Amino acid sequence: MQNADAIITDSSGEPKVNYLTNGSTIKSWLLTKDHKRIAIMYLVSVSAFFLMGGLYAAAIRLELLTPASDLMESGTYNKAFTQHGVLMIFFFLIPAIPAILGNFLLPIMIGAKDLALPRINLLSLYFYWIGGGLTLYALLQGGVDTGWTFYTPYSTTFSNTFVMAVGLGIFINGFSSILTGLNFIVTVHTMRAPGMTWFRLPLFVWAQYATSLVMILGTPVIAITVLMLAIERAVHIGIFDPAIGGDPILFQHLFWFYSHPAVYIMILPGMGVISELVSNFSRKKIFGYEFIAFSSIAIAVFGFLVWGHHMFVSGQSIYAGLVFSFLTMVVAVPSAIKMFNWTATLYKGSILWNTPLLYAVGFLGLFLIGGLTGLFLGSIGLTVHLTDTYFVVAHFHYVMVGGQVIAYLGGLHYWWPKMTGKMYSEFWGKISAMLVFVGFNLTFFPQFILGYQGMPRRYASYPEELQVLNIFSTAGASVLGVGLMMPVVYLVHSLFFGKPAGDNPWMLPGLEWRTSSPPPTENFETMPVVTWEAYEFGEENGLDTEEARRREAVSTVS
Amino acid sequence: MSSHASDKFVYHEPGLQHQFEDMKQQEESVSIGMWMFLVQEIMFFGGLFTVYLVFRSKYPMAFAAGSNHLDAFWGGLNTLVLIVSSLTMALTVYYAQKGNRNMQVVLILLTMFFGAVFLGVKAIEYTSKYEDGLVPVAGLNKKVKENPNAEHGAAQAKPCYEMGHGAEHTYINPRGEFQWVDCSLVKVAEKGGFLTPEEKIGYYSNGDIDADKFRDKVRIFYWIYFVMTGLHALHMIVGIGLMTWLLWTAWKGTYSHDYFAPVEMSGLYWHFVDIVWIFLFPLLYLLGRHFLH
Amino acid sequence: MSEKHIESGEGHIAIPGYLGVFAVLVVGTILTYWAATKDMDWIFPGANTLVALLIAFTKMTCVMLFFMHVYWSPKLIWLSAIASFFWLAIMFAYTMQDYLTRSSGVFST
Amino acid sequence: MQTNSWVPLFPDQASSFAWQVDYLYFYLIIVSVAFTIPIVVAVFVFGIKYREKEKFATPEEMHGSILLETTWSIIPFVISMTIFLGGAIVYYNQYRLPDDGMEVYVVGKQWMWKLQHETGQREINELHVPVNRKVKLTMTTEDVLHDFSIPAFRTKADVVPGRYTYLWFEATKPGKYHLYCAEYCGLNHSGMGGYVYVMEQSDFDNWLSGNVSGQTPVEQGRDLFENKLGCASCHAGGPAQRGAKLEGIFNKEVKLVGGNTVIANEAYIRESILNPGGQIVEGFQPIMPTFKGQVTEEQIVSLVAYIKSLSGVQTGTTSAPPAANTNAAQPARASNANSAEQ
Repeated sequence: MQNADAIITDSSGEPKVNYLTNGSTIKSWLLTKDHKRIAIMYLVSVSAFFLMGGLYAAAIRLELLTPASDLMESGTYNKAFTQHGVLMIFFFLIPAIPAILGNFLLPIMIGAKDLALPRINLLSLYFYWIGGGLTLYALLQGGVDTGWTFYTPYSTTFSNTFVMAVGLGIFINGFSSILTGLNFIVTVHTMRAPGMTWFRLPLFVWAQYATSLVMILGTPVIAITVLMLAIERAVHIGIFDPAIGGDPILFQHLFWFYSHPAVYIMILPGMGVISELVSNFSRKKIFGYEFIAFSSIAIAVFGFLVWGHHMFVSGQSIYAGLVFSFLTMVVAVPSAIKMFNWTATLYKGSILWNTPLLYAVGFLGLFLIGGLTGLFLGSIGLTVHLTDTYFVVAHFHYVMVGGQVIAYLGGLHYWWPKMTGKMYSEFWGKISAMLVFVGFNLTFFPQFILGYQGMPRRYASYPEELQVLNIFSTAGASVLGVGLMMPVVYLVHSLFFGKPAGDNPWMLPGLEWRTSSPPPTENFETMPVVTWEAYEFGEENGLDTEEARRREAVSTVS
Repeated sequence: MSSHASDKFVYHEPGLQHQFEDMKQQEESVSIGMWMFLVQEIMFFGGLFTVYLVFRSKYPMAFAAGSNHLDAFWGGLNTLVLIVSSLTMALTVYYAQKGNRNMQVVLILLTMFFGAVFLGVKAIEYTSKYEDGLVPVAGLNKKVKENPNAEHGAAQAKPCYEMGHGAEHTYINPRGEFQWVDCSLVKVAEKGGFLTPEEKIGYYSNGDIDADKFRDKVRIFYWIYFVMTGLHALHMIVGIGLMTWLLWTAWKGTYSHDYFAPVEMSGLYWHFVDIVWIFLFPLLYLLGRHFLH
Repeated sequence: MSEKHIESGEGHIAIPGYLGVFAVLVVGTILTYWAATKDMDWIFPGANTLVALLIAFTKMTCVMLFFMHVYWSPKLIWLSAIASFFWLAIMFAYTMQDYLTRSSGVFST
Repeated sequence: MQTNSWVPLFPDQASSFAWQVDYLYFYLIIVSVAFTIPIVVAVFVFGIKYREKEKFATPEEMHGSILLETTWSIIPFVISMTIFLGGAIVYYNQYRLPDDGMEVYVVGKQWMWKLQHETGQREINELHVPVNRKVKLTMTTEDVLHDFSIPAFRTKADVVPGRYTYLWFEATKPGKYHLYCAEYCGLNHSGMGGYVYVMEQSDFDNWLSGNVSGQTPVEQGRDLFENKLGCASCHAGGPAQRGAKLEGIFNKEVKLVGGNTVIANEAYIRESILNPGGQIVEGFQPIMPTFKGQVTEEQIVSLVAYIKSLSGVQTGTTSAPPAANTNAAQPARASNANSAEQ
């Protein structure tokens, strides 16, 4: 039974067998059922896709430095932004936090030995690889130019690019996402350690649970939709082609039925990470635990009711437009609650300004702007003007990059010591966090103004009078690029040269900090019994802060 | 889960996987996992049902015409076959709980048999669609090069609303294209005054029924028919695969009162496939039947 | 766990119960076919479809409750069964509300 | 006219409901600032005031406050409802089509806008409208989705194949405004656009009656080729070229698909404009749309003259430089070479 004195484990003993050292053959990785190894394999593959998507982003920004389409001709540009979107959304944003951090931490956080269905978990990784491989194959063959939305009838009839291969890649990758969601739901229901009640779950777990609901209920619809798209492209029956009786609007409905909730797949896990960071680095219980937990579920449910706001200008009736606009406004409320609660959590805390918290504070600022500009786009009178302009581009980058990517980076730094047993460089971490924040704002804030000017998105060339803002944007993108590359360097560096992190470097109460770093294959040596609420600090909950302070003093002196 | 005494030595029960503490937890996990999978399946088919809904509301007459040509006898028979197989499946679970090996084996064999009958009937239906030129993909229909019954140019001679659909193969179809000449239902609907404006746009050109335009809409119905029943048949095939595995394990006497989760889970899957068909049958086979009277 | 555990075997209906459900399903199938051949459009357009769907829903409920043992299952299973249909309903309803209002309203004048 | 400030912040306000959209925008900016500043200030004040003073301290616990949290659930809800209402009102004004509008028909195709006035006047990638008059657009497309967007009028609408969509505006300020295609439509999406010319009524009448511009045929032809008909988007050379190269072909032999050759004389050029599918040059796809009914015979004459000039053949007295790549924006003119069809 886990108890207080087991928390600070003896660091002088010889290295214990952990999940990384438990078998080193290729087979022991490829056929592993260990959620932590699967998470590490996800980490490597997802990072590779992120890098590729980032290169496309760099190409896009360079092209937009000048009004004419001179760096790339428009066909190449169209492929660049499409592939940027496809890679980033389906192969980075959706799996990033759930499949890497969630996979690694969710079982540990609830005190389980593994996910409930480890073989399904491995299967989902293979689906991800197959789907990703198929997409990469299409990209190498010549790419795809439909935009990540695959709007018909352009994608079914008019495009001469590899729509089918990419569509099938997304179809298969969809099952990766579904199986991960399924696994998380089952795990949260059945695998909680004794004493780990629903309202003792870390908020990260709540967020993952809400995300999983969306994955289960939404992803199958996109799967069948891209399957129909592929069939339509192969044999051309005409379900999406109006020339022979089909309906392009139908595709948009099916597509957005998934893809709007998918936006919440891309932000809810980030919110979960931020809840962890804000609470843990203020060393204080989060303000209004229940409100935050339920607002995650509320966002997941309401997220399914608002997809029509992507189709405001598609000839929708005023009735449908107003209904969707109204519901969109309602979704804003749970996000606002989270925002206020995070801020209130900082009040009277003991705030440790380290890299993860810098990212978390960056998230608060960027997500605030991203969320508020969502109101601009939900307000139907205004959005007629803003639809399909750079305002939209800026808005969703503020949410996706400013939200999910920053939260992901914050989470990665936060749990890096746990995952690898090594401490990253705090100095370089802070520098990169600040570079990302500054570079990001410089990149995307000008795009709000560009959008209100009316600059349409997906344009390879644009009117000359808009160049100044685009130059700002490209300049910012290069800063952002540097900021995002730095963690790759110093995190990898820390693997070999970083100092050992210890089991609980920050003296935090979560279950993941009560096992060794890196954790053993079955996560805990004995089954933990939870007797404390989430985010409860203090010695009565097994945090021997006196001892930790003594150690800290010794290590700083020596 | 709070009931587990974690410091107790856990003996290894048969079929217990390493991540679980006991069988109860494992069964619970597997059961919830299966249900989540079914939820996922429902949404997966749901996308197709949405397509069905939208097009049926746009082109009800084309759907009715296409549906009337499906063979409701075979469809109905298949419904009954699936219901019987559902019963045998339910009984399999019942006897697995009782640990009765022989009854399990017999009932699984029966379930597989009825599943196979279902697929056989499906094959008969698909073949007749192939021969009638109703596969919505050009080139995948029977190529009718010469037809003794065909009056050459018959399709041009009579307006389409006086034709019955080519039961006597009164057409020549050398490239195996989708064939549809009968639009009599549109005439009926026109006379009855319940043709929607959208349908009129869909079926008419120059103020009169256009056989080609109508054919495109019927083809959409047949697309939906083939994709939905095809996906359903695919699920049946997977189900029969599951049954084969189940048969093998049941033969070995794996299942007892304490451990029957695999039987129960396969049963859930089988019943789900049955439920999909319960909806497909009226929606595809029967939707226009009442116009015939 | 807060949910009650799935009962193993004993709580379920016995063979006569299964046969009873089976009988309902067979009758339902025949009824569907019979109802489809009767023109009910005089009640209101689409009455046939409504009747067919009502019968199908009844059959589905029987299969789910008894063959799939939902009746004896924990609340979570009930919830997931209901939720999936609720989500389907969302998809149908919101798609159709767009389609049904699209061509009418202010624009049709 | 576009504002000429160094960093343009707002597009021109040139339609009757542009100010409503702008006011809504300002309102939302105020709301955003009102939310952002307190939160940012709070985060920084808390961050500095309560920064870690003692390692691993355990601050006093705080569980949350139902009253506070309910308050900050209700306030955003109320504010979001005001935003919704504001948006609804603005949208309602935009959405209701006028009964007395001047009708213009719009057909989108890859990658040009074809417009036709009630009077029969046709235009490509340009729209001339009178000031202070309601204009109602009835739109559809021949191929994929497009979106007819005029930022200065704060309005746009998708153009959906197989359906008609509608748009209306009332321009309030004479000038020349950008017209974009805002829904991604393939290769030359960013080239699919042009200008809306808002003119005084008298100028508009003048334009409608089709004043001759006084240009030479080659100049007219180049104008048509580069701007009005959008030929240059496919035929202007460069790596993006999808249509046959036209420089230097005049009176030369051209190899056609199928192996035949033909002399590229006037008749062939005319035939290729009106019936492009008939004689396709080897190595190209039959993607060129027909211009039958969209160009008048006069315009064809001008086009042929221009294409001849690309091969150095002089027509008449003009000497047009064969500069196919000059993309100088057209000066705003109240009249052009587009003669009225009678």
